[in-house]
Amino acid sequence: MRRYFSRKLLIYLVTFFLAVTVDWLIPRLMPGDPIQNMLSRAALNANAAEKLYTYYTHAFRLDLPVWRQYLNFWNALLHGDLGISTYLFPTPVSEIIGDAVPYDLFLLLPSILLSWWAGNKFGAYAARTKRLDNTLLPIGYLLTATPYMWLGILLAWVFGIVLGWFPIAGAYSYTMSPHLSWTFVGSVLHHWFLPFASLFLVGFGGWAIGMRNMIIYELEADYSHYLEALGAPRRLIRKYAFRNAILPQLSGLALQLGVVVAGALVTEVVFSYPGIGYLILAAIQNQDYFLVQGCFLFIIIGVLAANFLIDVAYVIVDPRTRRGMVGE
Amino acid sequence: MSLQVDGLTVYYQTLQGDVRALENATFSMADGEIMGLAGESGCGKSTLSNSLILLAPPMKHVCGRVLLDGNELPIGRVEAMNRYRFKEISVVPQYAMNAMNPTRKIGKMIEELLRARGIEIRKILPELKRRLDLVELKHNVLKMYPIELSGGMKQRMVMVLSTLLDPSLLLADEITSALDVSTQKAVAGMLVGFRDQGIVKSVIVITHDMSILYQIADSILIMYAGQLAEKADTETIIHTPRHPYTKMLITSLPKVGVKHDERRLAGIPGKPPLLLDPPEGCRFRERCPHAHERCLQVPPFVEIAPGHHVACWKVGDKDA
Amino acid sequence: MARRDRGGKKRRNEFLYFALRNNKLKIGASIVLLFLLVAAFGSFLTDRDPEAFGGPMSSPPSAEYWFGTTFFGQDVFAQFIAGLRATFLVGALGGGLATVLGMLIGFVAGYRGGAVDESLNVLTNIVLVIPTFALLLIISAYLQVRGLIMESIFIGLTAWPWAARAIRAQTLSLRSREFVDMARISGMRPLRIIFTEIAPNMMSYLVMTFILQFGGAILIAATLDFIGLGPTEGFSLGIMMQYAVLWGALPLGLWWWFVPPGAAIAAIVGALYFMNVGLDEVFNPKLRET
Amino acid sequence: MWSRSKGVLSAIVVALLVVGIMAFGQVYERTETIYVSGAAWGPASTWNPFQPGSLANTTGTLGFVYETLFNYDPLTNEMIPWLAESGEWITDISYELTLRAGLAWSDGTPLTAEDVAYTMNLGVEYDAMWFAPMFDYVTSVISIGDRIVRFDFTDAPLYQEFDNNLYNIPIVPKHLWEGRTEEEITIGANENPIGSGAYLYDSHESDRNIWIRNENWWAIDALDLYPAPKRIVDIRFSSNNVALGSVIKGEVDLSNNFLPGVAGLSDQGIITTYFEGAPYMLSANTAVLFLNTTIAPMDDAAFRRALAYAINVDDIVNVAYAQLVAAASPTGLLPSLSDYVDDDLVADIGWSYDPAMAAQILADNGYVDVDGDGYVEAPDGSAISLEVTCPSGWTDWMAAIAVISDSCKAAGINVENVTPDYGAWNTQMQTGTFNMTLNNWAAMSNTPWTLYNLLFRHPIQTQMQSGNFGRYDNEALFDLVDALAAIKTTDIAAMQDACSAIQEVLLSEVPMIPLWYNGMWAQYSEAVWTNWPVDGDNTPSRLPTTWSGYWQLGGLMMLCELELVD
Repeated sequence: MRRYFSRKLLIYLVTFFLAVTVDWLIPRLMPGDPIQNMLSRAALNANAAEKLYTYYTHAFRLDLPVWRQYLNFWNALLHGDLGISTYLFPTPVSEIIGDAVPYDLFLLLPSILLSWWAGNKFGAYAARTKRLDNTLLPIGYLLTATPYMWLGILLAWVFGIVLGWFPIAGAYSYTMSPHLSWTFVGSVLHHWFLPFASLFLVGFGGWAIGMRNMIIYELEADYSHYLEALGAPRRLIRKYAFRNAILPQLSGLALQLGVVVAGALVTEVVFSYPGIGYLILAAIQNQDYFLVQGCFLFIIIGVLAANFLIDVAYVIVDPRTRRGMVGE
Repeated sequence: MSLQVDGLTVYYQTLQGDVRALENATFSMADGEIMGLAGESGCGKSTLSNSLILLAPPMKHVCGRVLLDGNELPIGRVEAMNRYRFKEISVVPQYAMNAMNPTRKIGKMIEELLRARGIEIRKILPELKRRLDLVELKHNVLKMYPIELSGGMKQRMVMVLSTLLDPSLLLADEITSALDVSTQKAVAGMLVGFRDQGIVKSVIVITHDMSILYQIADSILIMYAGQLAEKADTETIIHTPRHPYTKMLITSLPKVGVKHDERRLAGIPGKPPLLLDPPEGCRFRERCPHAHERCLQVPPFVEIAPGHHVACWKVGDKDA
Repeated sequence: MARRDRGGKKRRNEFLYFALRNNKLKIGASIVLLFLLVAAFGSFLTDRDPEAFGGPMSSPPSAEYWFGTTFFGQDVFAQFIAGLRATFLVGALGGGLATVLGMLIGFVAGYRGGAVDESLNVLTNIVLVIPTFALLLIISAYLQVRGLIMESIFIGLTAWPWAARAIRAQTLSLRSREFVDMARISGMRPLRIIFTEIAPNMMSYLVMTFILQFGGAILIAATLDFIGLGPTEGFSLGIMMQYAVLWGALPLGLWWWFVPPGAAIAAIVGALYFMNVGLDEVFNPKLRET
Repeated sequence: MWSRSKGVLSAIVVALLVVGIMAFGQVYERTETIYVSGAAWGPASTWNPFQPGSLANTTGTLGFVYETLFNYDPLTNEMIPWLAESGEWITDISYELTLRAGLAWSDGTPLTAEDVAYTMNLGVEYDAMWFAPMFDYVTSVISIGDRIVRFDFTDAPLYQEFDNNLYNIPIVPKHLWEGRTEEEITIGANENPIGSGAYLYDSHESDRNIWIRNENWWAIDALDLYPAPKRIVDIRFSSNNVALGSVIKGEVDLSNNFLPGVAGLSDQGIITTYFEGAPYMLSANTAVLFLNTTIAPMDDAAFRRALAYAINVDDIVNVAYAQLVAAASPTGLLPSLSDYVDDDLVADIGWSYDPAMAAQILADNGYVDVDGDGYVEAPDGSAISLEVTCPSGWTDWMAAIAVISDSCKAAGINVENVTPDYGAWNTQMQTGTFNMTLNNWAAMSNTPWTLYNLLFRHPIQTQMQSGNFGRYDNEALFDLVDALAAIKTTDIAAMQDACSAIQEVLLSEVPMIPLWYNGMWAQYSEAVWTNWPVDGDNTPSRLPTTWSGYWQLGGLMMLCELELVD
């Protein structure tokens, strides 16, 4: 078990280190000069621009030798300082991300967990129960195969525009400012629903299918047959099968995180939902590499953290990892 | 009569059509009898044992009945059979190595299984421990997960579990094939022990390994291509077999202990017919040196001497 | 060896036998094939240039314009075909590359074991946990003129890990089989063993891996294209959706502009996955419907 | 354990949500609120009125909070005294300006000549001020008493630029800015800005800015102006979709987004636009095709002229923009400056779409298709293959350069349309590594000088940051532009002559090609507010826009003239 964790941790640390380094390189590799672009927006006279340029290079700590910049980056990073955004100058990147994160959690956590939970339950239920299975399979596969944004667009079009049941932009109505009241919370949920739904549905399909296939494998496993031979009721056999099928699904969850993040990203774009995804796109379109940096870093950290949580969960449910026999 | 099988016929349903894996099997076992069930792979021995305890699709019960201690088993009806499984008839499966749920502590699994069968673990725990001692397993295995046990330990654990409710008939399917010779002997010995202590009334030992049977079996039933060939007490089968196939089988036997699983019997030319659509009559016909036109009909499984049944026209002739 | 060959042939026949009787496989394959044909021979159905203006603007599907026209009067069907081509290209290239990488790394890791395995494993796990899409975003943003090939390559470069993982596991199990030992004893070179002994025995597996990677690549590409980080030239189904949204197809109700591309992607990828279950059942009797 | 971990996580979510919610807040009264969109392209980040660059995202900092000495009405082309009551040239090199009486900052402090002088002198102190160059010819700005400000000049004032600055330099309160450091003043965020204007900063979210009416605004009494909406919610929509949808539903009252398809909606009366028919929108700025004159064959005036004839502007107008824009005068000047267009010159040597003419010119100048690939080669026989660019994702321009490429090819000139990312495009433009590219950076102005200063920005440098990207080098012309800059804005005749001189070069040499006027995109919903600016007699005619830097060009007046639908 210790070996299991130390191994995982090592990988996460190495990953983090590499990610951060790549991340640091980004704005320096980017062609064109972020500050130049920033200034050029305001058609300024040459010497004003020149003067501003010096301010900015200083503000962005670009006036140091490269190795120093790298060290500073780490140092700043460990102090939670991600630098300053160019496109939202002079707002600190960390502040911008801080504003966006709650929306992401609010969107991602429910959709990931619920789709996982519901998908598994339903998949297990459908497995080997012919009629359900025959309907679940095609629908499930169609759902997983659906591009997130397309489902989003469809939902937005049907429920947002044709039927007009749901708003298709923003995190809460433009007609109010945030405050604790049922109207406001209602509005938040109202705006949250469609993006949530499109994330949920795609995920649900995948998990249901996955679980369905897993269960079938497990039901054909020797231990299932033995139980049958000893006259154990179907219920018990399925219970065991489910418990064992959950494991691969759990590690599957870890592997899927990246995909879900991508999904959330475009979904947020479709519904102008002010999360990281929406932000990183704006950052890219505005050549705000410092903001891109921050977002990427945040995503990395988020995904790594989630992975770790899942590992812990895995250890809790799978005895083999605990008894030191690691099935990598 | 502990077990009585007559006219049992079981097919496998495949997309190509029915595979006639067990045709009109009729035999019986005495109380306390350990019967060996031998034959090349694909001869239907597993089909026979499976159909006694778990006759599930793609297997199909065509006809024939099975009586255990006088009352008929609803072998065709998967659910109905549950009443008898484990309590009346039980199995030590070929795959004993991974017969236990990897993610449950063994004790817990047993508990849940028993509760499902309406038995409280508390009542049976002392007995369970006694049995563990019997097979020289420490009690703490109940607190372990299967992967923490060695192959032999798992094997024994499964034997204990399968026989926990003192079934009348135990099916031991290739229990030794996965083990090294010394463990084989031990396990085989335990089977006899179980019988002697009346834990199980009678046992069917399915194996390729005649040497094991020679050690522990009271009688041996030889099958060929889905049909019963010969059944008699061990001595007779080994020394004075009557069925041409049995003879060849015995003579071609390699040295004791060597198992020849997939390998075809070197001594016998040709190979068993495909059971998808087997030839009419005696299925050994093509390989039989004494074959003649009569063999175009299925030879009956006649008792030519007390407790000695053979399915061969030639043998029948002699006495006729 | 001789025995294995017989086994091999038998397996092949059996494969055909069940393949031809497996509905999932048949349905999935025919859907994919249908779209493939449209992509390949679509140009015979319309000679319009997907970029060309001049048609009636924002007109719904008609005999003249099967899928209607865009806001500028471009032929949606023409764009659809162009997009379909791009989609299959990305799938084949990206998915192919990912599978090949996965195979190489998986085989080597699984066959060599030891330090090689360890290090490759670490590498795999790293790429596995990195949210590759975010990475793709940044790379794409960095390349300021992007092409389809480029896109496919990057997708391939980031999508291989789980394939590598699976294949490694398979290789591990095969590596101890007697015929591999025989080959090893007979002094065959590792690479030859991998490709003559191991690979053929997990063909089914490789095929399925490729199919999944194919579908995956298509989805990733569509996502990238949709947010405007796809090819800076030419068309793809993702780009169609992007334009549709940018040009207000939703409020203007030009559904024929954004429905077909997404539907096509969903259908193709779904069909691929469906095929996969079919194949799985064919290769693995346990799973066949009984 | 699932439920457990789920519980924990959802707890976190809720916690974060609550934190994200401020304790105070409210639902806005619809009849007190106007919803506008189309100005902001990103979340608000700075309220520093001296940062033209980022200001776009907080439209209103300039015009709402901070005010200028004059306003300017492009539709009538007149300077409107604002903070200033009047301003006059005492001598040719001395300008005296009188502030209105009773001006005050929103914190109650009176607004005096002190503040104006202070603000102006920031340009002397800090080169980073965008208006610093003014002090090349302004020698001093001093306040005389509370209401008089005097500007003294060198012997060569640039009157045009000066006037332009008069309605662009925001006046800031000395008492609040004095203590600030150079960086705070030049690039600081200046949160919670205090100004003198009609609206106060209320709050902002990543996708909206909210302004609240200043009930003590000096102009309420002084000019009898009272903006109708109590609250302005300025929304940033991520995509045209949402903006268009919201206007149609009447959730947004005024959208200044570029919304394709508006023409149809306007005809159906679903939304209102300034003009009832094409081009529906007022013209805001000129989209100019810059030609890189440093590379062959675009160093040849004849070839450039051929291009001018070859490009099918009508298609750009009708297809790419679906009639939302108007073709530009070859002089590039907006309709609001039509007084300065030399019509005879245009009739004489101007151009318009005419493929035959293009072919003619090409042929006459030795551009013929030698190798029969359908495209002409240069006189020296070398193949011609050019690229026309615009930033990827700028959809209307992407459509436009597609048309340009098409029509050039039709005329036998091999031009491909390419769309690099903004960064690459911008770098290419400033470093002169492009072939042809679109640009429209000259804002609406009181003087033709603004446009010509962009088109013929000089001297030619390695980095051309704000104009003459094609590096067209012509000293004579540059002198003409400088001459124009030095003419008093009151001397119309002189300005016209100067313009004619410039236009003569522009039209004969074709250094770049003005193609069309980007519209002042504006579509209104009459659901809640009405009396919007529309074309016609005795209708309010103002610039119907919320764009940053346009409030003092009429946007604010529009707000004052709005009425509630009853």
